[in-house]
Amino acid sequence: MNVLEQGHGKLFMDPDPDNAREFFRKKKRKMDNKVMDLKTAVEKFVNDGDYLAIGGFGANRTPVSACHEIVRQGRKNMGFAGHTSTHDMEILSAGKVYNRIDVAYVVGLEARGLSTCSRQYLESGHVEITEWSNYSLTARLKAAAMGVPYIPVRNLMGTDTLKYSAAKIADCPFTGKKLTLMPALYPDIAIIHVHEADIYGNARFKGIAVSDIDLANAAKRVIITTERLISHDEITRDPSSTRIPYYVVDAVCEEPFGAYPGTMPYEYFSDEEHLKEWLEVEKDSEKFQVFLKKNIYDCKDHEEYISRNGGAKKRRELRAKEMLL
Amino acid sequence: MNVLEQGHGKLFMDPDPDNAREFFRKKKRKMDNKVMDLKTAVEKFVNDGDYLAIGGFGANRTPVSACHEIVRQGRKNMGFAGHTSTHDMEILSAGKVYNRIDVAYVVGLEARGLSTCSRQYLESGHVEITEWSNYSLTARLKAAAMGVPYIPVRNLMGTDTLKYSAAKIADCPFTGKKLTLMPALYPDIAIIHVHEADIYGNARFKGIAVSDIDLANAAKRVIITTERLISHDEITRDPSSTRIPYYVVDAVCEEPFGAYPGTMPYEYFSDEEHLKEWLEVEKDSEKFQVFLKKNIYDCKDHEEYISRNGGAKKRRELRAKEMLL
Amino acid sequence: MTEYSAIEMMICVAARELENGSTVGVGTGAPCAAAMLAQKTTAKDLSILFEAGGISPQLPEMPISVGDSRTFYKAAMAGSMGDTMEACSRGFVDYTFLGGAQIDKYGNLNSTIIGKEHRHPKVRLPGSGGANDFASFCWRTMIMTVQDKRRFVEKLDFMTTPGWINGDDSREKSGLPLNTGPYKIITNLALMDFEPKSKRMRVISIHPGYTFNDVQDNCGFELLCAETAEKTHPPSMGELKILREEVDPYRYVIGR
Amino acid sequence: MTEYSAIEMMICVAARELENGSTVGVGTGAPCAAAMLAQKTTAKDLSILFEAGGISPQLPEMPISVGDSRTFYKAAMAGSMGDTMEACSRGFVDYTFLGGAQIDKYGNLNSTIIGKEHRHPKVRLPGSGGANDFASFCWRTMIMTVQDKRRFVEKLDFMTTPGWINGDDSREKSGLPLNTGPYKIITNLALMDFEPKSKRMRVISIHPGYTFNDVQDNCGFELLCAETAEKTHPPSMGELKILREEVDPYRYVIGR
Repeated sequence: MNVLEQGHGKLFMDPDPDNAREFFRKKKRKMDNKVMDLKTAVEKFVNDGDYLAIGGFGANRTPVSACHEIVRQGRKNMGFAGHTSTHDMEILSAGKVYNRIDVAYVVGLEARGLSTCSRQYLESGHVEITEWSNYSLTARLKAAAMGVPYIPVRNLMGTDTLKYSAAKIADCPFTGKKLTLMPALYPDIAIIHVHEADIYGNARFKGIAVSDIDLANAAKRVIITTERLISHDEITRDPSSTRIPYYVVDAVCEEPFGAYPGTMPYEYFSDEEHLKEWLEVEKDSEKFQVFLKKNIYDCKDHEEYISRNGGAKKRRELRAKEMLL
Repeated sequence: MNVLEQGHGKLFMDPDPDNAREFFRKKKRKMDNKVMDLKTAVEKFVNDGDYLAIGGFGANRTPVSACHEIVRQGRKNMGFAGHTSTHDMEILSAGKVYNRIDVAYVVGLEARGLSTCSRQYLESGHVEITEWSNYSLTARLKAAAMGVPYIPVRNLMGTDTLKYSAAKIADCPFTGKKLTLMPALYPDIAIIHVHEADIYGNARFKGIAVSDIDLANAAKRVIITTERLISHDEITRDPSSTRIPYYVVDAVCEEPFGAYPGTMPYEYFSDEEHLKEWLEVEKDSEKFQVFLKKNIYDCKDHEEYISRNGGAKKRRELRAKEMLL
Repeated sequence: MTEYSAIEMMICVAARELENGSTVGVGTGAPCAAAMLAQKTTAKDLSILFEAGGISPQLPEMPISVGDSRTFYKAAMAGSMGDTMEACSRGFVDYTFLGGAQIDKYGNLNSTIIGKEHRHPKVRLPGSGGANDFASFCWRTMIMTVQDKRRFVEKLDFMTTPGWINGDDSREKSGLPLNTGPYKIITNLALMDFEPKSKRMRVISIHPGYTFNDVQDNCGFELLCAETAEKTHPPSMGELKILREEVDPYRYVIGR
Repeated sequence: MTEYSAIEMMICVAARELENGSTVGVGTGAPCAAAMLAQKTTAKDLSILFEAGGISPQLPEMPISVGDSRTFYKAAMAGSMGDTMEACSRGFVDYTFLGGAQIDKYGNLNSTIIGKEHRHPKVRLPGSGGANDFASFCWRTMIMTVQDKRRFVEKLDFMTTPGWINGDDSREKSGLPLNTGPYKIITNLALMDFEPKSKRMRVISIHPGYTFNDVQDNCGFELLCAETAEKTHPPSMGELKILREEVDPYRYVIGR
């Protein structure tokens, strides 16, 4: 295949589907009870140096409680898929958890502004950065989910984003057109927050899927955090609603309000005041350390974090806001 | 790109995404009322010579009433995607509707046996045949849905199926591995049967999707036949359930029991006696013409077909069978 | 001793090959009966995938189509063809069960045409369906078929689905996923595997009442015979009871 | 005459550019306000797509994230990023609205870094997000941005998102989908398009109170000026009323 042009960004993960297949071959297919507490799940399945991908969309259906736990346990030298990462990245940057990142959308919290902490960490030079776009990372996950080493896409061409990516441009043997080939991305570990899952990991969610179905399939290991556990009978009663099948899942953790302070569709809206507090306090690194101690390091779990930020009253407010009451 | 090997089967449809884009650019995006009777929809959107793809899986959630209407209106010289085609193909073969076919699964009705009519038509030499596999055609539709000219897959290699396909084998610039490139398939017309749709074409179904979501997106024109029309409010109340968005749809036809004598999941099971009758009567071409006259040519619509084959009583039986009552 | 038919024998032998806690992509008919029997005997935690999208159903009866509603009855997931085939392609599916109108000594299969001319065949058959996909992607392909010289041929009229292709390392070189390929052949006469180096079909167990000569006489190519070739255990009373009463009470498959 | 702010002017001008019955891929902020205003004025049947998967919502208020629950409130479909981006890639999406920290005379955008060294930038920005995808796939890219010399530059520090690349036929030659590219630029001073041959930015309408010299003085590269350049119609009372009372009553965008 004639490569016409290629990015000189680093390809952090092996796109070889045969290597991934050897891993998946050994993965257990039995419907075992995979319920465990989040601390145990992170201890067991999230390792220093692993490449991590977070489900949802920045601060929407995002496994925030798992991000806190990763920081609390002090994971380091991870790779990270900066795929529409906003508040999740802000937390992981606070813990300096990663040292290499595939960037699609980082640093910002969309309309809310930029995270000083994330920015400074990326500007420090301590992080290896490869550039992509959102759909490029989606396509890379799709390629991995399909068990092929790449998928062609018609973006990135002509830009510096391509030059700093690890994509390659080659011509199409059917049409002669140039195509950008996106190498498969098999993350070591994915964490995805859902509305409902059974004890085996069959999971369902409502609202937009973002890239979570391909992400769940592409990742070597998957932790599901769920608002609620439901019975397996409920899953089998309506198998059309299952979005993630049990056999890709390694751990199921029941984490009500697990996306707080982000939005969980049909459940609760984001806590904009608290997100603003994050962005504000980051500007002063001493204050920020006190804030992190209070909100992450000194919290034994997500429930304690929420109770330190308004507890049941806040939960009711955010639920009302989500419902447009 | 170095092509290492290629099938010498004919590529019936243009895989160029820019040509498809020019078509889709002109397609109306407005939420218009697209409800019409099936006769009108077939007159308007199914032309002699078009390349046709049928949704569902052979005799499962298959738009049988539309297949009858196509035969009744005497369409000819069509291309056909023989993608898990069973009873649908049997009907279209009876009408000698197509003269070229992409074959993945044809002629058979799975465990029920082979269709003499389909077999003889394919053996006659009047039909141009290109060979594929089921997933190859799925991947071809996926490529079209993604707006790219091909998708790589790791099948067909080493076989005659490849030689009689229009796929190409090329090496992967990331891994050096051989990959089979599946050219995008943009059918001229797709017909898909669903449980529920609104007047604009937002459609939903329960149970397996087969390849219908990619098919709906890949096709230049789409006719939805639906067991029931539902209100647009019901669609917007639960947008997570929409599988096919309105903007790809050209016509919506309310066709209760439209998959009869096939299965419609959660609604009715297949009429195995009647399907057996089809297979049996085909063996005698004179009897078959009488049968076709009775069941297709002399029926003004699908309701008449069903009433000639058991009517309400049969409908109740098939519903009970589906429900395992 | 219990009476049993050839097809019952095949189904029981096939069922025993399926490891507990594994995944299998199957079609309708005998392979599905074998998978169902395995679930009710030695492989309770066997997960069945159908190509049309049914994933881990609790089959209430034999499906008549790999896409009918039984294939996702009480399933873990009613997905798509992409969902099933992507799982296979990623390496999540351990076994598949296939058949064909012709098979050669390397386990390659023909289900496309009988005759030499593609445009004017003697008999047009269904084509690959999902067979080429399953045989390309799943780790171990198992083949169930009645054995005779018309079916077990020196040269296929058309190679629809890859086995070991031309033997030796030709499959690996073809570009198909590594470490995949035909694993066992289950016929009415014997159980066979493939000699590891040449990849030629080899008898490893002969069913009761038959000799190696019977097996060879019903085969159009030269078979190898393992030194350790044994006599196949006949279906047990327990296997037959479950097969006849629970798996296929209406004798859709075993009554053929 | 009615008072209005620069951002109100931009939103009203942008809204007028959206054809009724078309589709637009937008983000949060001013572009979303423009799309919502268009729906309530001249483009009732405008369909909005968000990159995270929200398709044709009936927005109850300004979303704060392109993936929050408002982006699929009473939507036709709550899909995936794949669903939205595939629709764009297939040619189903007419417009997109983008912004950036820097823009050059060909409408290329930078939202990645300020500074020359990628590993040690002066300022790290969010990167492409969905901008490169939208600008590659959608038929017409519209850009809304406040205009000054730091933003409108001769040379970008980093080309995140393609406009007309190096002008002339360079975009076409790059391999991007044919007949796509930047269409209009809406700033606080003027409305611009691109001269068809050279693809250089060209002023076609100047907002009330400004001259071409003002527009040029706030631009780091030489602007073309259309012979037919007109004066932009200021926001009407009706537009402002709807924008202030219905689109953005909490002044999330217009209050900035």
